[in-house]
Amino acid sequence: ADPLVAYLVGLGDDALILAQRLGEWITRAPQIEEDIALGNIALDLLGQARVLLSHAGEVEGAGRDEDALAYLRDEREFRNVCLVEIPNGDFAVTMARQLVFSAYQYELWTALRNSTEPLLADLAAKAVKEVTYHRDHATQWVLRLGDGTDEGHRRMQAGLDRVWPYVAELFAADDVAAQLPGVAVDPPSLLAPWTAYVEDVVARATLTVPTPTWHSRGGRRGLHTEHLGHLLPEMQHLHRAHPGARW
Amino acid sequence: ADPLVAYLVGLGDDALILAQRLGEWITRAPQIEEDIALGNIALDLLGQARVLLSHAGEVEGAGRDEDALAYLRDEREFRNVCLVEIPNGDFAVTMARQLVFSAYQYELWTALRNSTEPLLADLAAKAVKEVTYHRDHATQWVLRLGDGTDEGHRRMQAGLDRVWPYVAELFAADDVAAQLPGVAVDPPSLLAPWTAYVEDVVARATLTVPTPTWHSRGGRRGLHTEHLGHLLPEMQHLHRAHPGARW
Amino acid sequence: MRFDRMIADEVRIEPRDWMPEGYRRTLIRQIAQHAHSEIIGMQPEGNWITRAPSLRRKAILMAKVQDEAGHGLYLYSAAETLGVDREELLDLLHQGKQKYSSIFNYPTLTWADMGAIGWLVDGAAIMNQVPLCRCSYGPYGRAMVRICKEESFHQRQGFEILHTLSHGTPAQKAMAQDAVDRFWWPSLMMFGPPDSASTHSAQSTAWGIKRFGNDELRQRFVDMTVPQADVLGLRIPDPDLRWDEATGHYAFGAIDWDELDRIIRGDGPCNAQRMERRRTAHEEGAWVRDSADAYARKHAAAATTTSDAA
Amino acid sequence: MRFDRMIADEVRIEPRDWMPEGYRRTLIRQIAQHAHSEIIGMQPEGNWITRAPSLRRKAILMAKVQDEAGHGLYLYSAAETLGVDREELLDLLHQGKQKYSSIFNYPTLTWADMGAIGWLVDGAAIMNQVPLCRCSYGPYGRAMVRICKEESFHQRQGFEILHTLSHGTPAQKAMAQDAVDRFWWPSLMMFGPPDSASTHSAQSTAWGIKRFGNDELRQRFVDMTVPQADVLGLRIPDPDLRWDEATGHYAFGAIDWDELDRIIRGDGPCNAQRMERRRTAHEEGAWVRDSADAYARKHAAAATTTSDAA
Repeated sequence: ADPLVAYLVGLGDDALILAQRLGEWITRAPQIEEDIALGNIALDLLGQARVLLSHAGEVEGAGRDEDALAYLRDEREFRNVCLVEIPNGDFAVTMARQLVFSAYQYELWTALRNSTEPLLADLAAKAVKEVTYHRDHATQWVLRLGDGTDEGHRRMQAGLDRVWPYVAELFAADDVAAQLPGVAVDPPSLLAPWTAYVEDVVARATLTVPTPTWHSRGGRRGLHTEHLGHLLPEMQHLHRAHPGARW
Repeated sequence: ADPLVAYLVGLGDDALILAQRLGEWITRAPQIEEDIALGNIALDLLGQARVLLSHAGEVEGAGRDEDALAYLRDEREFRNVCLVEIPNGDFAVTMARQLVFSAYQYELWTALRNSTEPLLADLAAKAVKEVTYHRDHATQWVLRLGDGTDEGHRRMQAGLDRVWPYVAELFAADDVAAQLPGVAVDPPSLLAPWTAYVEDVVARATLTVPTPTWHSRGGRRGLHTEHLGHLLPEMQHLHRAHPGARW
Repeated sequence: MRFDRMIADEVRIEPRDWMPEGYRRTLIRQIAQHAHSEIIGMQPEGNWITRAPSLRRKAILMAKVQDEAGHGLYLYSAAETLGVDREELLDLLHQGKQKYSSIFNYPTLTWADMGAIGWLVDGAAIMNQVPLCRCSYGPYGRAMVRICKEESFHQRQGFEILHTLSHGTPAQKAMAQDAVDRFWWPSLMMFGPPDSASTHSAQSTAWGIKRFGNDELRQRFVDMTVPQADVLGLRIPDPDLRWDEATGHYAFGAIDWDELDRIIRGDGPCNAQRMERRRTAHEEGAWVRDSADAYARKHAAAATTTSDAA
Repeated sequence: MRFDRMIADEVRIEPRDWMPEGYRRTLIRQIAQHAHSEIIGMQPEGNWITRAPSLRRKAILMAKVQDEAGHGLYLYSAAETLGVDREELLDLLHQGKQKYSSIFNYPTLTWADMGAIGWLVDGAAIMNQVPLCRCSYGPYGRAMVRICKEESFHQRQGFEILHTLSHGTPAQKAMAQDAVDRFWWPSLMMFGPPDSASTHSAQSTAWGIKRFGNDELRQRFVDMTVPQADVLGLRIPDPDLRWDEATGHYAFGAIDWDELDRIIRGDGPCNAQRMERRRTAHEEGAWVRDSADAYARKHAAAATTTSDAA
């Protein structure tokens, strides 16, 4: 398989699956402003996913468009990291996941502005702006929840604890990226700046960086949590129920 | 459309969808005995559904078997009453739903033992025994929860309140049944014995029969709650993802 | 009296202007109901975000539901200029003491309902709302200008969804027809009871809040919509519908007002569900809002301390 | 000493018989771990009940998961004959103080995993359990007889699922192969560490609890399973696997014991999830159990009062 296709699909699936999870929040958020904010972030991610998956399909040259890739692959063919597929939990879990992921994407897209692959560089220029907002949004909430009430503090710490086992996978060395020097970013290289940013936020929020006893692994190789297998039927059902239809 | 097919599909869908809901409990029940009991009830209902849908397919004569009917119909083609599709909620909501439905099925199958349609009469003879156990199981739990602790009482009453708006639909006059004298049971005729049984249980459980301000309607005409549209993708996804495959 | 002259001269009333208490109360009730309708109205469409059949449609739908949340916020802000705050209004909604549009108590059973809601429900809403852009109360009128612009965009999107479906596979076309069959009559009910049975209307008209009668707007909606149904190739589910040369309007069948009454009384298919979702979101979010408030207080205090020290 | 003579004579020890404290403790630990494995083992398969691809398979799967719950109950009962109760054992499980089989910390990612679990996991379990039917402790041995009968039924069902898939569409066959690729090595680990590294074994063997070494059982499992893979038309994911004429056994590659250690330490893909589900079910069910207890006490008291009055 073409490593560029695999790389684009991996990044695209991250964005797609997290957009799907954030979409579940709409009409359930703690205040109307957050229905809007989470919707905005979901829309940005969905936009990134569409560019990445469309381009993956073009590079692949097998006639698959963004919808074929999003709707007609099975669980084992998805290449997202496990982080994005875990259930929303309460607002603190979602904000912990947002902090981890948006700070990761911030470093990723910042680095990809220099990608030799023009599409990635172009997308990165736009995505950095989006993700700067996402990261700020998550940061503000982690601060408000961590350094607000006792209950907020307790729940926010529990949120970090819930999400932290999925962090290491984001920065694991990746065969696919290794085959694309200049095009892709080496995930371990993002760890130091990510850690600096996130640890500062966690400290300011009067919270503790968790030290999990286990770590997710394997999302990029199609080895997911059991949660993805419940997310995909909902996402794909209607599309698959009408083979070949246009929408 | 053949009213016998519609009648069989309606009863079959009731059993199928409730079996699906009860299957969601397995590994989540309040004690292991209940994982087993809810599994037993789900298995009985699934067995009824398979007989009813298989026979519906045969009478229809269009080559649809039980799986074609269960997996390849869309939401608007399902003919179950809305009661069976509402989410499980807590154990009290599920037991309230079980009391309502099993007491209804008890009267239904008791009456259908005299159906002039041999398959219905045969199935009824077996199903009455099953549903006698289902009804007893639900009854015991409504008593234990209603007349146990204060929290049990409060939750059991809330369970009844949650479920009661879906009761009237079970006993609404039904065009399809009306076209099948001798074969089908007239739903309103089941109301009096159902009420006598259920009101006695509710009273013994020190609970109050709710008087809901709204009522579900239309399941037999394919007008469902929004919940069914989330249940079906999960149930049907794998089957539909592999068109024509054998399992 | 200055207020009456302003109304007569069609000069807009602004928050600082004196206004009769009845005018204020009527506006609060109407704007709040309108805001609540936007917020509750997010649910029937929100129900399909996770299941939209293409990524493009998913993005459009998500943006639309977000717009509705935004409309809710503009409208709560407009109401706040009349001296109530959003929390108060939300509490009234959650306690069932203020209403929202009954149309949102119908379930969205298929994807085509996204089309029917856009085309018919948003279409009817626009018909009701365009005259409100000239409402005598400034903040409400200005909010409506912005909202109407977005709504007509939504209506086109809904039309386009149905158009694609009705020109798609037979199953898609049947899905589109079914959605129109279910949403047609409820859309006509959105204009409210016949003028003969409508309360409040005369005073609202005198105050420059209401500009047209319910029946007149309903007729305009029918006249606008029927030719669009032809373009879509979909049938309006009314055997009595016909063009009336004499009046220059479409004549249509009798509306089942009992159904509307039943739903207003709370006996609609989704009343309980819609309210439960709203209340649950609000209650489960209480700790989040509380923590944000505590943080703001803490850091405002810290800022004060810092500036005192400086 | 009577106990030692009974063990030597292969006479079963029964609950009323005297037994050394170490024997009792070893049995409690082993039976509890076995019971916990049945209960946690419901989860990976329970995960597919709502998604089974045919109604027949759904019924079979539901019945199987139910059997596992039943096995858990027999085994807790067997443990109770040794003077602990089920609540105590469940508490130890929930606190992470007693273990369950590590195999259940792998996720079930496709339907074919239902086949691989039946064929490989239940197959390995049976290989481990058949000797336990002759265990020196009567209640455990008798529970195992019943369990093994049902397990071999489950194993055949698993084989049949894979057989259907591997003779189905190319996508189904690929799904079956993928499941075998993922479950093969973990199944070999189910026999425990190599005898050279195994603790407890000598004493358990002396006590008539353990009858065969881990390596011997593992070899038997490989020898039994490889020809079945041929019948299935599926490949065992071991490049070193070959028939060894000299030994009359299949030789197989090195097992990644680090992976097993990691999972035992808690760093498996589903350890946290399995424990969370179990704890949540237990905690969320507490009010149900409490209410049932309160009801039972109330009505026992009522019955006593009535019979006193009589």
